[in-house]
Amino acid sequence: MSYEIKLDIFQGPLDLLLYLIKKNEIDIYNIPIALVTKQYLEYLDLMKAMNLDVAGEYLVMASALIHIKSRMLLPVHEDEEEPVDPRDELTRQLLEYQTFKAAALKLEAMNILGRDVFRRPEPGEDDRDDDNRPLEEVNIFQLVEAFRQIVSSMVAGELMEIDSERMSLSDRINEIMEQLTKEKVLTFLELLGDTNDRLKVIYTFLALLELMKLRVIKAYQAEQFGTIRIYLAVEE
Amino acid sequence: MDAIKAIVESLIFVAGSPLTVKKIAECIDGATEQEIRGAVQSLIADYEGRNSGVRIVNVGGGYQMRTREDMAQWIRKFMGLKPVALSRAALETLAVVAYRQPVMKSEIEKVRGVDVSGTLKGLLEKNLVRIVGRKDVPGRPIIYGTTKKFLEVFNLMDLSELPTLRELKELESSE
Amino acid sequence: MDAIKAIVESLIFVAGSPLTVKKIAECIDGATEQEIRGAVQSLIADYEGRNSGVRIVNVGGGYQMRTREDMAQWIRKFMGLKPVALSRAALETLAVVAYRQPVMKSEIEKVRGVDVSGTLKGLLEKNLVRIVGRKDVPGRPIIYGTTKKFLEVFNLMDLSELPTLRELKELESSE
Repeated sequence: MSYEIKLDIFQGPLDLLLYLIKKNEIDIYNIPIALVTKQYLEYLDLMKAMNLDVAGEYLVMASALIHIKSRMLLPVHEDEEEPVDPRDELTRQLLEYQTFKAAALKLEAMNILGRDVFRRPEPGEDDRDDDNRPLEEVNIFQLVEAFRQIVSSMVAGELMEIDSERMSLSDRINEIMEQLTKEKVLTFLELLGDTNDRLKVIYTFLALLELMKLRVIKAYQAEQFGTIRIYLAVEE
Repeated sequence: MDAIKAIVESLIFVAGSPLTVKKIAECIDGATEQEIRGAVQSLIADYEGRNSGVRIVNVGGGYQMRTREDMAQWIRKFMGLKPVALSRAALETLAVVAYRQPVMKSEIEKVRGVDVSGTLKGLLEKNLVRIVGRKDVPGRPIIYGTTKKFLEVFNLMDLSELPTLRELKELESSE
Repeated sequence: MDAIKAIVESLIFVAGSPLTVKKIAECIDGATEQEIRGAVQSLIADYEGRNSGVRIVNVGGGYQMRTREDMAQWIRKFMGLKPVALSRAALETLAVVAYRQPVMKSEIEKVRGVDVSGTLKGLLEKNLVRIVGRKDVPGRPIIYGTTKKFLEVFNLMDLSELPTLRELKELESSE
């Protein structure tokens, strides 16, 4: 067997399997699992022998192939109406991957900007800060990445893990403060509106606690078990 | 008509990025979108007709001036550029995002059979892929989609210009 | 000749700044400076002849593509409508507000390590950040948060759709 091709050209185990199928001129709908498994394992050995880093995904596929091979050896029960071919899932996966590989090749063949075709540079940005001008679309990724970079330069003790619960709380805080600025005074029930959403009730409660801790709002109760009224701590 | 044509040409020229007919109409008082569309078509024909090294193309829903593809070697030489290509891994990930969007990272990994963290981050940094939001399932995973820049870079009017998966499948089986 | 003309046109187009004949000649092997000079003159005549909104002019010893002077009013209008990008500083301040809200100016400054008065004012004017309230402590410091417009610009349903740092870290892993 000759391994004249470079191993790092494979984009993963599925790519390697497709290569073996093409090389052996195999029908993808009827894969001779024993043969393919044998060759697949030989490639892995070769990669290891060449001290190439064999990613975990290749090993997962190896055990999947071995598993399919062993299932092929089991006798098919005659009472099964439609015996399931153990190779079905693999064939489906390979066909799907093959389609997307073709899609990638199509993309590569296009007239790519910066490779085949070129545009003029953006006109120089004038420093005029005109607030009527619309904002350019920003990718959220740029925002997170900016925050991550700032935070990563801070000392570990200051690092605060952000989770989506905290962000839901921020959402609720913004809503409550907006409502309160408009109405001046609100009861807990008024803040809830006619919601039955348990999460919303919890977040409203947590948001109120947070705002009281921050001393942004004050809550008053005229009598025990009476209605709780919420005010801004500082009048504008 | 000729006056509008010249204005449209100068606007597409200075903009750099693809310019929509709507946006052009906002700049030229008194010109209808239909007139502008006519002017653009006439300009496109002009540039083609005189074998210009530059052409006007419809990408990402707007019009953009760009160099003809057979000029690439001279421009690369002028700019001192080596032909930059996206890696095969990046292209495959991009293809899955383009066709399956909005798509979760785990779905891309299932199709490609490998971890795509690195390539996905690279595509986000290049602004070819964006975070669309979260999927409304337990764990609320992030979902990804392609950007306007993706259309611009790959010379596409819109996503429907991509060959369909069926077409790609037929291509494969006829090989 | 026509081939050289198209190449020269595409080079002057992408260059942006004025391009000398000598520089063009360096890019096109086999073309003499005289041929290039001829091509440029022919291009200039073409653009003039068809009343293009763009022209090629000789400035500072080089050739540059520019819009015609009488297009200025439309171009000024376009530049006024052109979307502005957030500066790096603004983006960073916005990120801190988004992830740490409700937050005081002093806290943002502690994180970013610089005075943020200017960028914060800009973000308030752009309606991306708002005053959520004031603290009832000496000095009555202002507390900031993000706006609905912020969600719109970033295409988010709500703040919980923002990716977490952990999720971003997951994209760091190797490939």
